[in-house]
Amino acid sequence: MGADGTAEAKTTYREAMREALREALRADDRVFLMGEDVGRYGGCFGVSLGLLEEFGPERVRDTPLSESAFVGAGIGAALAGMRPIVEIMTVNFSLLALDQILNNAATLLHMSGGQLPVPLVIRMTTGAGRQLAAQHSHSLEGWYAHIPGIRVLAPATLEDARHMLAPALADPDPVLIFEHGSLYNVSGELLPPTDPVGLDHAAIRRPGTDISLITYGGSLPKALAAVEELAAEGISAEVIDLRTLRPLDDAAIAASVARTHRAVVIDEAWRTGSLAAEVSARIAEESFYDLDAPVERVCSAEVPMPYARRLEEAALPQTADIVAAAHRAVG
Amino acid sequence: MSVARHTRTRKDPAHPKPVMKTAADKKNARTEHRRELLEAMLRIRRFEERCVELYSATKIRGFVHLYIGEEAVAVGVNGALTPEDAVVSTYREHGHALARGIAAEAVMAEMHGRTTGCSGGRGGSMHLFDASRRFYGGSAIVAGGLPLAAGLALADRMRGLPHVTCCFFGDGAFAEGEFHETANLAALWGLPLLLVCENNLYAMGTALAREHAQTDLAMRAASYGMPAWAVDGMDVEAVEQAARRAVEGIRAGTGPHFLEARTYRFRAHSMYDPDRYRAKVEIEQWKERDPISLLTDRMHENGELGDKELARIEQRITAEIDHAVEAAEQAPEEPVENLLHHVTSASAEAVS
Amino acid sequence: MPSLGADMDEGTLLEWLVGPGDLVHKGDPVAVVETAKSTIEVECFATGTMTELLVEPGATVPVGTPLALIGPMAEKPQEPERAGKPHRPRKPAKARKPEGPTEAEKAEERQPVRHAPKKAEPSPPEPAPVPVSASAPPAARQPGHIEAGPLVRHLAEHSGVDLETLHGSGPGGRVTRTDVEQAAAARAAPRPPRVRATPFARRLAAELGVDLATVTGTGTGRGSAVCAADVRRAARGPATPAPPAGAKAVRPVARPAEDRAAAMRRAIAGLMSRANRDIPHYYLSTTVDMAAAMDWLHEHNRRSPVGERLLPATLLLKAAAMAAREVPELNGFWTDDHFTAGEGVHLGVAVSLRGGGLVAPALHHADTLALPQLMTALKDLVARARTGRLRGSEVSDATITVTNLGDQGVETVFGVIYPPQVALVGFGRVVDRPCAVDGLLGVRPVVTATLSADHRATDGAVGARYLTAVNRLLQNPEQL
Amino acid sequence: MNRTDALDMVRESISTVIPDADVVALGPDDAFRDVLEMDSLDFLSFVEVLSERSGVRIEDEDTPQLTTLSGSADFLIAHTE
Repeated sequence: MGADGTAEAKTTYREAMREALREALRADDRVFLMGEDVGRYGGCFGVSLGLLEEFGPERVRDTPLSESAFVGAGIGAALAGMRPIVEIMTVNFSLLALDQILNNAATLLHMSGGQLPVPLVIRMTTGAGRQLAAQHSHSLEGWYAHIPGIRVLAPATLEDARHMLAPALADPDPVLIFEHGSLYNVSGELLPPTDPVGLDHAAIRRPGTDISLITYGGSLPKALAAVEELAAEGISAEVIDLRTLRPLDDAAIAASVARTHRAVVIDEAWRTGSLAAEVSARIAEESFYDLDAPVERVCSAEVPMPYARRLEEAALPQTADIVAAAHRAVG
Repeated sequence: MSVARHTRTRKDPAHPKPVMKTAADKKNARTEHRRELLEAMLRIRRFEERCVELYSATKIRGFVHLYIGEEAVAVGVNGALTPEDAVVSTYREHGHALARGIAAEAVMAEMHGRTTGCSGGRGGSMHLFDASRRFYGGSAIVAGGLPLAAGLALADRMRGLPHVTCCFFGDGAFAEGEFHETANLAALWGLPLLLVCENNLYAMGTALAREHAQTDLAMRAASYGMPAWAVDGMDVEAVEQAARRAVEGIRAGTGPHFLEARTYRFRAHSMYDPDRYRAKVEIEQWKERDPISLLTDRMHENGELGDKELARIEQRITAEIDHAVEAAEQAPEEPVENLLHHVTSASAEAVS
Repeated sequence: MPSLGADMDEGTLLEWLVGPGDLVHKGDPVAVVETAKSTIEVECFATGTMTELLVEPGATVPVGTPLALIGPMAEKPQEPERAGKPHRPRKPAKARKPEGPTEAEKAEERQPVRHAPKKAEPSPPEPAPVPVSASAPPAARQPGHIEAGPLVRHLAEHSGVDLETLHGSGPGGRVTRTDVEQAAAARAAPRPPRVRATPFARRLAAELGVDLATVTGTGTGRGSAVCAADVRRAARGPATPAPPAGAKAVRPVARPAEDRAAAMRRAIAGLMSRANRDIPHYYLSTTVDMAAAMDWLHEHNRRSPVGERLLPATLLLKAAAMAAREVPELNGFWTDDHFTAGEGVHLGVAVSLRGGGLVAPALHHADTLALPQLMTALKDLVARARTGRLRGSEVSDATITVTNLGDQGVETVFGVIYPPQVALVGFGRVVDRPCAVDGLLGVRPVVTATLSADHRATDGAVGARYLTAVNRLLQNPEQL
Repeated sequence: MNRTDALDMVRESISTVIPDADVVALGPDDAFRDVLEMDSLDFLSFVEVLSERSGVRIEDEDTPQLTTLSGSADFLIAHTE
């Protein structure tokens, strides 16, 4: 039983996102869900299970395997006043629709001199860790966070999975939501949010004074695990969950580094040109006089993701890597 | 957009004529309509001829793709659409924009990069937009507009609105993946979409037979399960009649239709390409079926057009374009401080 | 030469399709031009008769160069084959070098024709060159001119001083002999090697008054750079042994703010006791009549808006800086038993931090700053000192320091020198004192100026010369 | 300008110059320059802010009247009749 007498509201990240979709479809008839196998199959990762039965084929639309066409159609429908949610099965297939996202969704408002906002939400699964090998294991959030004109979110907790969708739908501009594949089965208690969940700020998941562990999405659990190991050695580590990858919450990052004077950035993408590189550059620019050690980065090895389990684990950023980086920084 | 000062307020050619009682009335109505089609085509022709001069004198820059020779398609198709219908175009779009009713001044100002341009100076020749006329602009990515048009049609259909979305694209776009994905999706979902393929026989420098294994585009479009037929893209009345038939079919709910307008561009792909890929004699042959002279000859035969009246139309259009150029050259440029405007809807402040 | 593409700056005329005297209509192709990408037939935009071809086939000319002149249509329409004697084509202009229009062409430049095609009715006869010609390139600017006389230039050459790097201290920024001598002396001194330290450590060292050179760096991973813990340890004084590098030492537990103030107190104590122990101070003081200065100040403040008001302290600081320039022996450092003159007067200003603690960051080249500039620099420096945002250079390279305790009501202050400097100037409060003025009893505002100096570097006479200079400078405030 | 507004304006001006000053605890007759350890720079900024807010031009000669809250308030009231 919950402390306040209600039944323990245990739920999973997947169920939280499904509930968000159901709430959105109920609240506004301009909202509809479109994507491969979102209807009869119930979603490749089961997120939209049961929605077809509840809302019908007009508002939960299975699409042919034509990413460019149905993402472009989502953009067109948004231009015409609808509030579509387009699901791209994984970020790996989003490359087929990158032209529509970059050259249409992100750019129409500007090219039209402000006449054509595109109120569209695109959700896609991301990340590696399930031995899906090179073509199914990419982490390309950084590519999208490079594009002016769109907002990029990375819900890592149950609360964010449940409550980010509504403000995203209310945003007049395109919003991309990245859901890390390893998070769907995470379960826990989902309490109603105290104040409304915003999209502009990072969150301090664990306060600390000696070092800042800055991360997002699927890497958050590994960072929290690292905190326990470091605490045992007397190092008080702070964990910053970025939540929004564009725009980055510069103030939160700078405030944390001003407290701890050391930073490790954890990002599952490849190091070169990664989001971690951008965060590290901003720390060097904004908090140079607060740095008592070079900024450390823990990213994937620069290799197409191998299939063999031990190789994949070696390629991906792990808790041990985070602890080692923290040691290098704390000295 | 401010309408050119001293042009006669044009009756919007798109409105179908009320039912006429006597044969004479019917004849006058046809003459009046032909005069409107002629003026619309002449406006496009003269506008683009002026662009050639302005481009050579470095007054307008960037890429400019001319529509001279294909005017009948834009004017004919637009005759079948209502102001509530939506239009998606390509980078060769001056004709589509002017036929849709966007003022010559707004288009000229846009090509001069001024704030009074129809895209505020941000889009240029390849990205003309007018939300009030549901003109969802040019796209510089070949076939980039096709999925967009499917989405517009989907939205109208989901909201039970009887509107049609018309998407212009070329024979080059017909070879892009996005065309095939969109055609299938539109047919699958029965979307109210009019696909108008302006087949001008060349994808930039590649002749039709060197880009398509099967060059009968209409036949190939039909294979997606939608009515599809070809029409003489040089005859504005034939195009209008075909477009009307397609649009009536779409509004009756029979799903997307495909029109292959066989037409030809008299000038290079863009401002000054070597044009070595086609023979001079071929251009001359097609010029003999110039869409404007086809219509004027037909009107002369029926005594519907005197030289004096033609001169008056020419004079009125020249004045309209002179004014458009003059206004564009005097219009203000956007201050640099506004650089980051319109990046996001709330981008009064710069969002990193 | 029309622009035939987005990326075209010049074109080569291959051949003319028409000759002088030929009738041309708008849109007719008149020439063939070759660009980087292609050969293109160029059409003309005017109807009339070709009067003169300005560019010869084979010539490459930039976009915009007039190619030919088109005169008006002949009055009566000419039958195609005119009987009269063939019109002798005048020799077209000789081939031009590719760069820019020549003088001849400029002379021929005409009013560019209005672009809109001529109205149907015949326009007044005037030749119509087709495109508008490009404008002439701007003249290159004169290299920077340095105000310095021949003697000074000669001296600079001999002592290897680059005049460009000097701030002229003379009127109008003119470089004087002393500027060069000071620069030469400073250049001779070996620069202390730069200490490898983290930015935060460098900032902390400044705040705690720890000299980085004296700190052994346990450092972080790569290379033994001095880190914050090392600086805190140094500030605590030699009592606590530095933990051996890499050993599993107990981690420094972060300290609340009070601890930080205590650490700063200890650091200042360490610094001051070292200064007292090592530096043989001598002290001088004098009373300065401030009447002229205060009158000038009140008049200035009355005339200027509130934001640009000056404080008495501004005048005192400027006088101290200008005097330091006049007496360079007091403006520098005592290191390894010899004096090194400072490169310019970097006036350290003692700033008390709220809640205790003191730091003396430098106003660079204070002697050259006009009073309003000095005032703004002072405000900025004090504000940044109190928020811990000082730059490393401001903290480390003051050449002489001034402490002004007038605010706290003290009349005379004998301070302790900040090593390795060799002098500290002190000003008390400006007070009204009875004194003899031209033999009569009068009341005048006065301030007590003091000097603490390092007897190893200078002796009393030099100190006295400095204070009299300060006094003299304050008597004509308008020259400060 | 009535007395309470004048007092508030003086307190606000002090707190803009020294954000973490405990202005509320200041008695009307405390010499706030000493209590808050304001040096001449702080005091000049205080004069600047006060004259900006009140629109009253404050000369060097007037500054002796601005040592306490009530003194400053009296000065403002006198100069805004």
